[in-house]
Amino acid sequence: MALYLSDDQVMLKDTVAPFLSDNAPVKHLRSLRDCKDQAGFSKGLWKQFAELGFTGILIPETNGGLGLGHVEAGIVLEEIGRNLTPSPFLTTAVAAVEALKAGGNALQAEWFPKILAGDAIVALAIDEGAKHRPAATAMVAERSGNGFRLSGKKQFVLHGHVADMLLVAARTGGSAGEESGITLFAVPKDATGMTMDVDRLVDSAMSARVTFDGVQVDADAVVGEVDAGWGPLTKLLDAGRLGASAEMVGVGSGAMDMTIDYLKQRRQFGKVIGEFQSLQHRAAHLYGEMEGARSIVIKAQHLLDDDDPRAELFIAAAKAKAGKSCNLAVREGVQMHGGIGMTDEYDIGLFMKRDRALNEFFGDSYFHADQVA
Amino acid sequence: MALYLSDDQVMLKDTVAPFLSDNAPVKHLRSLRDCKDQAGFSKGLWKQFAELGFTGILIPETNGGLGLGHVEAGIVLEEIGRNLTPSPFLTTAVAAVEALKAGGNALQAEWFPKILAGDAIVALAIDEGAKHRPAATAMVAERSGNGFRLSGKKQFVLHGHVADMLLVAARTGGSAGEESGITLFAVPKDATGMTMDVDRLVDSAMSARVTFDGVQVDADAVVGEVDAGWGPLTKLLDAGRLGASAEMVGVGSGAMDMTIDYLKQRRQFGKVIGEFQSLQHRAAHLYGEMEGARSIVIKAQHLLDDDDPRAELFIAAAKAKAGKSCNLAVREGVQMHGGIGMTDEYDIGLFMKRDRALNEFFGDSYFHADQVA
Amino acid sequence: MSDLESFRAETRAWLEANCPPEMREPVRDEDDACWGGRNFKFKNPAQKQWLDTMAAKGWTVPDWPKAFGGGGLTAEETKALRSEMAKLGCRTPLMSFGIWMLGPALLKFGTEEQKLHYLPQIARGEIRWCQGYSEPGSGSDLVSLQTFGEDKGDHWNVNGQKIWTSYANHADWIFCLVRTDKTNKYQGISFLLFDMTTPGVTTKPILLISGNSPFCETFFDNVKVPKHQIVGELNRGWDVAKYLLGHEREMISAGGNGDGMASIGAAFPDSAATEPVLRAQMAMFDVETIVFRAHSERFMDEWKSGRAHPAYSNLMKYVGTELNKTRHELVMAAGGSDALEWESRRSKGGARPRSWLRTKANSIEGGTSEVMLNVVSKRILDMPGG
Amino acid sequence: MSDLESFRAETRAWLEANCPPEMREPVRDEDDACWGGRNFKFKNPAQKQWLDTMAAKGWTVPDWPKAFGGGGLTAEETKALRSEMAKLGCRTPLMSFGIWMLGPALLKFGTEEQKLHYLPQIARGEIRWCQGYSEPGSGSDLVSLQTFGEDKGDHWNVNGQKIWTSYANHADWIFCLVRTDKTNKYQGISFLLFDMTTPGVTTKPILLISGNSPFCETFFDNVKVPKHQIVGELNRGWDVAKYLLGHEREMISAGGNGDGMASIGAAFPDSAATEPVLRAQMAMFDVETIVFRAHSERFMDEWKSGRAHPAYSNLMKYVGTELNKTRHELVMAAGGSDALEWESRRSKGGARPRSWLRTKANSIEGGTSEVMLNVVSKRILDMPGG
Repeated sequence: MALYLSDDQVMLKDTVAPFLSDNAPVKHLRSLRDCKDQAGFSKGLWKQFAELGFTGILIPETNGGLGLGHVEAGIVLEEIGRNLTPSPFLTTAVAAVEALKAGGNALQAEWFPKILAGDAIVALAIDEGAKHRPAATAMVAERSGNGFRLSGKKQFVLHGHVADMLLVAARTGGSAGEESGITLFAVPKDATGMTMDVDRLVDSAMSARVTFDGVQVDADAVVGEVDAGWGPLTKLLDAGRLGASAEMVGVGSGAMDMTIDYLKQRRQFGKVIGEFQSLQHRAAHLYGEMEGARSIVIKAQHLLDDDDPRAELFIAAAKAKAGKSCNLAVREGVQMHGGIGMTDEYDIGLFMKRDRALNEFFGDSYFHADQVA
Repeated sequence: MALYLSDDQVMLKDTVAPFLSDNAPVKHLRSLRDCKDQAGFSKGLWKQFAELGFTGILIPETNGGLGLGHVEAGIVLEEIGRNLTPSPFLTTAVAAVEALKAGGNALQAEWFPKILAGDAIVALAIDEGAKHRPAATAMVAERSGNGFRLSGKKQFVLHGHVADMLLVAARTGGSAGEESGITLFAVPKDATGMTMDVDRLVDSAMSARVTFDGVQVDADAVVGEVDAGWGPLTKLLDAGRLGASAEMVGVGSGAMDMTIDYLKQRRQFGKVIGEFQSLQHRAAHLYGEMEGARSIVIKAQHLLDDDDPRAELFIAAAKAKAGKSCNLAVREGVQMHGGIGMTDEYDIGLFMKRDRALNEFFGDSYFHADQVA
Repeated sequence: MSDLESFRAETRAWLEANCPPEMREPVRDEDDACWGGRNFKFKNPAQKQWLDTMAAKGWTVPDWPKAFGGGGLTAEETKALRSEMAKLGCRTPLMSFGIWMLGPALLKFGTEEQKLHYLPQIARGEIRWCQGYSEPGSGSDLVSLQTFGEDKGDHWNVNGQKIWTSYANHADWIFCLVRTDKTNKYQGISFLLFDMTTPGVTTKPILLISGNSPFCETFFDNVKVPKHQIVGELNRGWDVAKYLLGHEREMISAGGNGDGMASIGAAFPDSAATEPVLRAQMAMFDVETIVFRAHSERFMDEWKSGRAHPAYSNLMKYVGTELNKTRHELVMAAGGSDALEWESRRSKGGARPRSWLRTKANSIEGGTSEVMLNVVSKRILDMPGG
Repeated sequence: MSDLESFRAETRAWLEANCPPEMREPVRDEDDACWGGRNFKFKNPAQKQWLDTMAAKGWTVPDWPKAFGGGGLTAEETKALRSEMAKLGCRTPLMSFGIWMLGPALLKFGTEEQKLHYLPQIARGEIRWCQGYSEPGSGSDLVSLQTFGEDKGDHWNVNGQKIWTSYANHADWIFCLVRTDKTNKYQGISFLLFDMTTPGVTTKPILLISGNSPFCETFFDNVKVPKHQIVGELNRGWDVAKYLLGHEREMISAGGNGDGMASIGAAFPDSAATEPVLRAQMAMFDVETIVFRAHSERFMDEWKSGRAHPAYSNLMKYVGTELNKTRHELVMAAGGSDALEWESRRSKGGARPRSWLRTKANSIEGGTSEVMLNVVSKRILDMPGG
């Protein structure tokens, strides 16, 4: 399949782009931040996402969803990125949905309708340290009665404090560093023994550190099979990493476009600064880096949609490259804006903050380069 | 001590620089190469080095040398680099002399006079694989009679085929990867069982792969103590690495100066190409990189001369930085020269070739960054 | 089975039957390839047989019209042919600036008569062409060229000097930019064709830092070029050249083959295992390799469907050539002192360092990286000014 | 024992006896430091005591002449004092744009009367100064500034707007570039001093991306500035400003303290151990850190002995600020998701990300990296043109 959007996909983009730029542009983020909103995103907007069908993009048609793929999810995410829209779309409608697709019918029957309706937020409790290392999962899930008792700590749980369910990776066997022995659990928000330490992050999203103190869950909370959680976890991570990459294409493109516009307007030394060749070359180089990111992301989306065995390699390359390119875009963006780029009043700094969080989410460029090698 | 040349050092530079630019400029390298000279350097020039006292710079005054330090050795090496002069100065008068200073009186009495007189070339047989990893020395020296029998292979032995003596690292104890158990040997050229496979390298220097097939040496061939060769070997490597760094400062500066001159002359699009801001910024950045290299090299020279415990760290930083900066200088040099930079007729390509060899000699930038971390 | 699938199956069977085993071995270097031309010395009978067999089917230029010696294949069929050839390891039967550069120019700007005359000679590998663009004073600023053709009624009298003429010493004919009007910079250049044996043409190979001489200086001393040997209109040769430069960049940018895409670390496991910082650099480069492959694929898909920006090939040329230079820097580092050897048999005569040095020209020939960035900035990003 | 050695020993003893323990703890951030001035609120009695004790010895400005409130120390003694303070961890008693910027300008360009009036106030931390240079339309192109002082006989009537005035909302006085001749671009600017409480002066803090507001917009609406409050000659303020910019860059480039030089990998052992590619990046950065320390030392040695190129501080400013930005990018990566927290107590209110964002201004304030590269290219490398 050719590496550009099909006519149907262009139509979707033509729906998503104006919807987000009208309803959730950067000033939407600002207003949530400035009123110290405690959810970290707009639940009303999330409901609109559901009404427009966005939350069901990856849910199979047999479950009432649109049964579309990662190219389509990526279209939404790129526009989320471009507008810096705070949204649980990536965790809930992309990563969690893919994990649940690899889970059992009961979990799907419980959660897909809620996600479709915009009535559920799902958070991901994977990381246990400052850096993303899912295979190093050490959190313990010991058998207890009909189910399991979970004990341990998770961090960087985005939207955790408002989530209706948490997908939690824990160890039922093996030892830290091994892929086997991990089990993925769907833990409802009202499970007892779970405490949350919530903070606003640099990009104004809300994130929780979650302590599990003997949290009891039933056996039917297991996503997929016991000890074989690496399967659904991989689905979750593939979708999450690629989705974050698509969002970074949006963040980086937004920052780049804004910066190039600025270069065409700002005058110093008697001319528009975009006439300076060194800035022209840096802008052209940046464009090339962003185009590379865009290319690997759509290629990886096609491979993942085709269930191609190369998908994992290409997703790692996509996350590494999108992270690197988007980071360059925001750094060049702030520098080329000069002094005003440092002010809160201008948007470019907000792009830099979002880039940092997205680069870190699901593993940074260094982590993914290491996977590729 | 201030990080610039003292008056005496300036005087030395004022002797060395015109001597080399008159007697061994780049065309000297060309003529040796084009007549397929098999030594790889001019023995006459080496004799002149001795007459001018250069070969005795690091030899103590009590041994008839000048008893100077690494700043002075570096002055000679920088000019060697700037002129791309083929010379055994670095291996013989710098690295070997420092190893011998840590050896016994007998070896010093044998070799210092010959080095002073320009009558001896010393080669270094350290590397056993394609990459420099001295601690990984696996070559075996087993006790035999009054001495040792050496068996194994060495490569990247510069000037090995015309050397009067080889300094050879071999293992009398411990195992590959350990610093202890290595012994450094001074093996004379006529030792039996030594075969050489000689090739010209990319920079036109001649280098040997040496096979030791039970080469018998006496006990007095040991430099320093048995099993404790890491000591003199470290002296050798410190001096060699820092000397190669100083030479790269010369290579990089020569390439940079030549390139900046070219930018001021070449016209395209109706102006001198040095007027293009992107080239100006790249040239200024390069200048900064070369200045950084120059700074860390002189700092490390001072520390080594002062026997400061930080010397090893700073030498690693110097080799890493000089390698990186010099490499940038030759890459930018060829690119900014455009098409003619690709021709053998212009000198810039010869600087690129020498840079490659020097970067690899005594460990590349990556190796040394790893040491610093 | 669709038409394309049957075509693919038939092609595979035909290739298996007709491609000699020697022509399924990788090409070692440019000298090992088949370049054709009047004076070409085939390396072995298989090389000649493969050229003739393929030329007879029109498959040296599969997508050219049959009337001009081509195979008349559709874009999809051509792609299928190439992919089947790649799978079997079949060599390209003919390397040729005639195919890559002059052919496309003639197909777009040539007269019917010129097409019928020149194109079949190219397709059969009978005439080897070289390109006369750059001059010593006109590199990136090509349009300042000075080689002059004086109007002598039925011919031009050409005087001047070209540089970087690839294999001019082996070429039979040259396509050449010649100034035919000194008063008009852009619209004063014509695109002329002439025989390299014409009196007054001399060539002098340029020795490169790699030790090879793929390029020449070429001198024209009162060279007579008949008036019908012009492509396009008089004084509009710059249009032809611009078209070809775009075509060339497109070709270069599409040129990433599977071989160049392998992980460097995988190729040098010892260095990767013992040098953690070098391994990390290789890892980050491997990412770029995979990205560039995807980028090229996307570009070709967009280009073929008319979606790509007309100047996009300049970006691909920039990215691809810079990447290739970096690749070879890392290969040299991973190769360590083994990769410094210049003449030994072990090193195949210094194949690795010579290839490394060769890549340094990538970002100069066919438009420097600096010119590419200028073009991307002005034409794609619409940046202002000079 | 040499004179310098005895001075060093006496100084150490004096510091040990006189520097309060609270003043030997590291300064947490700019708000934790002592800035002095009319309205300054000391964080604790020790801070005031330390300022007063040091000021009494003239050691807030050890190398200024005693007549102007300084310590009258030689360059070597000043260096010895600083190094003894560093060894004991003594805080700088007074942070001050008066000391760093106005002072050097007055010492070079001020009248004797001005020196006697203003310098002791600065040395004692009585008056806090701010700098009025940049304007919204005049950043890198500073000389295009528009703030105008109309000649009214005994005073100028100043109108206009400044931006990036550091802590203008806390400052008592401002040194300010004001256009006094609209017909001459370079020689039409004067360097004026005035009280921030003068009617017509208003300030508005600028909220930065770090969440802090160290800078203001500052507005002048018919501000009366007496004629004697000018430094240097009328219309020659650009000379003063240029001198100060050079001085500022020298200061910035000499500013690498020991703390900023630590290995990043050593500070984040977990990330270094588990992330090989990140560790490699940190390793290569650690090399640059050591190099920059040596580079700064060499620059200062050359500068003090008159060997450095007069424009060299521009290079140091470029290299040092770019390096610091890279350092903080790596610190953020090494810190992982811990370093994303913006408000929590655990993160000290997001100290790490806020510091990271703050560094982004390093390569903009005091001359952008682009301007530094222009200057290095033109003045040191003698490159031609515009």
